[in-house]
Amino acid sequence: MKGALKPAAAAEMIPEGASLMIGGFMAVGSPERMIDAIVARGVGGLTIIANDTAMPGKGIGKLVSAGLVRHIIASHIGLNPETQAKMISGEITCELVPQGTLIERIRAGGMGLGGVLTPTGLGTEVEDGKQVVTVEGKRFLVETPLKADFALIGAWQADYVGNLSYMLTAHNFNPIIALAGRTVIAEADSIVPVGVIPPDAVKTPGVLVDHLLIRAS
Amino acid sequence: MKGALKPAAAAEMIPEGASLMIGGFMAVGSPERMIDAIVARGVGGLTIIANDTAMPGKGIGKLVSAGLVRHIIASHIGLNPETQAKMISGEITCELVPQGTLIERIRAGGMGLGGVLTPTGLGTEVEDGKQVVTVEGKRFLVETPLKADFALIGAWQADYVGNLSYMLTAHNFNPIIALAGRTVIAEADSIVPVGVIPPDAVKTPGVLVDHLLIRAS
Amino acid sequence: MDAKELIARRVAREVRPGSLVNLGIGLPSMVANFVPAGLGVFFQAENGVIGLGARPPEGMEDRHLTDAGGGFVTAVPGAASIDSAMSFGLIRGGHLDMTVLGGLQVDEAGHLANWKVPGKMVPGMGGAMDLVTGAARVIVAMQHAAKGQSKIVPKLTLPLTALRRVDLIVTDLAVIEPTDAGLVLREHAPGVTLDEIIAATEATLIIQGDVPEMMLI
Amino acid sequence: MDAKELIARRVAREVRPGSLVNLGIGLPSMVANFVPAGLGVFFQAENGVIGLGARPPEGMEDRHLTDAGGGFVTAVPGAASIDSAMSFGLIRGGHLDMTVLGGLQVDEAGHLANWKVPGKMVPGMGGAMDLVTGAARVIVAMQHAAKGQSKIVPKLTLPLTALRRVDLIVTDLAVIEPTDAGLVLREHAPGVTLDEIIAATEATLIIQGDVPEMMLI
Repeated sequence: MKGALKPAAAAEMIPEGASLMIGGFMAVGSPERMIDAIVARGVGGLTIIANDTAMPGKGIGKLVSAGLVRHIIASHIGLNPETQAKMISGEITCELVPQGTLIERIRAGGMGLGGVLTPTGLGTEVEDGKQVVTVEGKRFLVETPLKADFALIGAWQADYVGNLSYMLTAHNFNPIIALAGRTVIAEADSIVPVGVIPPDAVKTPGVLVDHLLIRAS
Repeated sequence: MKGALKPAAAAEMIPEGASLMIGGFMAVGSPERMIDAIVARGVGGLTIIANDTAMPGKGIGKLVSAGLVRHIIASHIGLNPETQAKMISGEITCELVPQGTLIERIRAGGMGLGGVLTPTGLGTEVEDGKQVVTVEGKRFLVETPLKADFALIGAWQADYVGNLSYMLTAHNFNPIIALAGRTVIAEADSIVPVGVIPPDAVKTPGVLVDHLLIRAS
Repeated sequence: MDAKELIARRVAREVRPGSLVNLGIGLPSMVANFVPAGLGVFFQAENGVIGLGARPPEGMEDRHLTDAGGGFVTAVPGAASIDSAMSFGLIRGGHLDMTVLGGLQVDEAGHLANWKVPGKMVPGMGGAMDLVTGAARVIVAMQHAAKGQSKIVPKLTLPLTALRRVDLIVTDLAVIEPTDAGLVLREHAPGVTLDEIIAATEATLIIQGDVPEMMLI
Repeated sequence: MDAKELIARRVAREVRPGSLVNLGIGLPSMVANFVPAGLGVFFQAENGVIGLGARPPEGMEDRHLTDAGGGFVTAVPGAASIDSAMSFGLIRGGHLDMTVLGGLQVDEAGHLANWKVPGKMVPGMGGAMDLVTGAARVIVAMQHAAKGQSKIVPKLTLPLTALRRVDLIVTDLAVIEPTDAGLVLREHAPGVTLDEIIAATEATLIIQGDVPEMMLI
C-alpha cells in the first residue's frame, strides 16, 4: 500500500544534478504536474532521459525553458527550438540515440540485461566508439543499459498498490522507464481503489512504483 | 481481416521437421485444439521451442507422447517423465535454457535484435561455448535470437483483425512467441467482433497473426 | 495538383491490401488521404498506435491519442495500443510492411540521408534509423530538388541513416528504383520529359526502354 | 511439527512487510502459509502473476490461473498479470525482493546447486538460474541432509546454479549465513545441539559466540 505525495513533496526528493527518465512522446503521456513542481522547486543540472524534449511550454520543454537541464539523452529534439539553441550554445549537451535503441537500452537497464545487440545504427555515426559483436555472421552494435535516479511516469489509472494502466498513445516510454528508475514516481489521471484495475489491465505492476502523486484538486 | 481455419486445415500447413514455438506453462495457455490436430495429422521430426513439455496427456506432452518430437529447446522438462525417458534413450535431443534467457532469445528473434547480454548462466554449464562480452567492467553471456517456422498461440479473446488478449497466468510465452513465428496461428477461447477488444487490452496486435482457428463447436 | 499531392497520390499506389504502413511526419503523412478505404490497411504511428484514423471532429480530440507529430487522431475499429518497445520491436523485427519517409538525399547506392545537416540542423534521428533498418519496404517521398540542388546524388554528402538500400524513390518529377546496377528511372511525372528529369538529377539514372508516365490514385 | 513445517515457519520470519516474494515449488511454497496477512506481502509466481492467493474453493478453480507448479490459485486484490518476459525482467532486474528456493547442495562459498544431478536427474533449470542471479535476496530452504549425506558441503560436486552467493540457508537443523569468511552458524533448531549440527554438516561451520535457538512464526 503506497501513500500519495503532493507534487511539491515529490519534487523535494530530487536533488541537484539528478538523472530523470520522463515518460511522454511530444508531451503526450508526460507527468505535467510533477514537471511543474520540479520547475517550481528550481533544482538544476538535471540529466533527462526521454524520447524527446516536446516543445516550449509543454512537458519536458518546461524543464528546458527553465534552464534546469544540463544533459539530454533522447531520440529527437527537433521540435523544440530552445533545446536546439541551448545545445548549440553549449548550455546543454545531448546524446542522440535511435528511438528503438533508446527504449531497448532503458529496458535492458531495468531488466538486468547487460545490453542488447541491434543492427540499427550500423555504418552510421551511431556506430562510433561502440563495440560490435558478430552473431551468426551478422554484425550488431552492442548497446548498453540505461538507468536513472528517478523515473517520472504519466499514467492513466493507478491504485494504492502502485499498479498502473495507460491509455492509447500515452503508453510510449512510460511502462519501460518504470523498470529503470531507482525511485519511481507515478502521476495518474485517476487513482482508484485497490482491486478496481483488472489484473490483465495492469501494465506496470505496483512493485515497481515507489510513490504516487495525490489526485489533482 | 483474417479468416479462421479448422484445426485440421491449420495442421496441414505444418510440414515434417518444422520448428514450432508453442505457448503455455505446464499446458496453461497452450493451444490444445491445435496440438490435437497436429497429433491427429501425425507429422513428425518436430522441433519444439517452449517453456516446458507439460506432462503426458496435456499440451505439448501430447506431441511428446505421440513420438512427433525430435528436438526440444525448453527451460524445464522435469515434470514430464516421458520427455526425460526419450531424452535419455536419444529419441529426443534437448537444449535446456534458463527461462529468462529463453524468453529474451525469442523476443530478440521476433524484434530484430541480434541477441541480448545476460548475467544468467555465467560460470555455469550454460556458459559453455558462448561468446562473452564485457560492458562497463562486467561480463555477460551473448544469448542469440530464436525464431521458428510456426508460433502456435493460446489466447483468451481474438478478433478477425487478429488482435489477441490473454488472461492471467495464461499469458506466459504467448505474447512473445507471437513475434517470432514466421507463420503465427492463434487459437482463442472466443472470437469477438472487430472493435470489441479495447485497444488498450490488445496484447498481440493483429498484424502479427496470420491465421485464427475457428471457434470450438 | 501541387507537387506534394502528386507525390502522395503516387506513393498511395504502393500500399498493398491488408498491410501495416508507417507514414513519416509531413509529406508522407498525406499518403493516408489517398489510400482507398476497404483496402484493409492499418497505419502505425510509432508513438504507439496501430490503426491510426483521421483527425477527430472539433471538440472530440483526446490528449491520449495523437500521431507521431503530436496531432490529434482517431483509432479505427480493431486498433491496438502499443508501448515504444513493442512499436520498435515491430519496426526492427520486419513486421512493418512499409514505411514512407522524407529524405534530404538519396545516392546511387540507394542510401538515404534524412536526419541531420551538420552544423545546421541536428534534430535527432527519432525512429528513422530503425524504420530504414527494419521495415519490409522503405519508400522515400520527397521533392526532387531543394533550393535548386538535386537531392538525388552520386554519393551522400550528408550523414547516412542506415546501410540498407531503400526500395523506391517518389518525387515530383519521377519514380526511381535503386537496384544493384544503380538508380533506374521507372516513371516520369505528367508533363515532365526525361531530359528535364536527367537535367534535374545530379546522380546517374539508368534508363531501360520506355519510361511510362506515373499512375496516380 | 515436521521438518518441512519447521523450515517454512523459520523462513516466513525473513519475509519483510510490503515486499515481493517468489516461492519455489515444493517446500518453499509452504512458506506462504505462515506469512501473516496484513504484512502487505505480494507473492510472485514466475509463470505470470504478482499477487498469488490461496487455492480456490472446489468448483471455483480457473484453468487460466495457476502457480508455477500448475496448481490452481487465486489472485488477491491488486494482483497483476505479467508475461514471461516481464516476469523474468522483474527477477533479473532486481525488482524481486526475495526468493526462496530448494537446494541439492550449498558450499562454503555460498554457491547453490539445485537443478541437475548428472546422469540421474536433468529436469532443466527453469527459472532457478535467473532467480539466484537477480533476486535481491536468495534464501535456500532445504533438509540439512538427504539419505544421510550432508547437503552443506565444502565445495559443490553438483552443477552450479549461479555465481552469486546465496544470502541464507534454512534447514531442519540450523540457520546458516554464507559470508566472506565462510558459513556462519546463526541459529539451531529447537532440541538440536551444536555438536549434532556439526556432525551432520560436511562443510566447516563458523561459530561466533552464542548460537540462539530458531525463532519460528
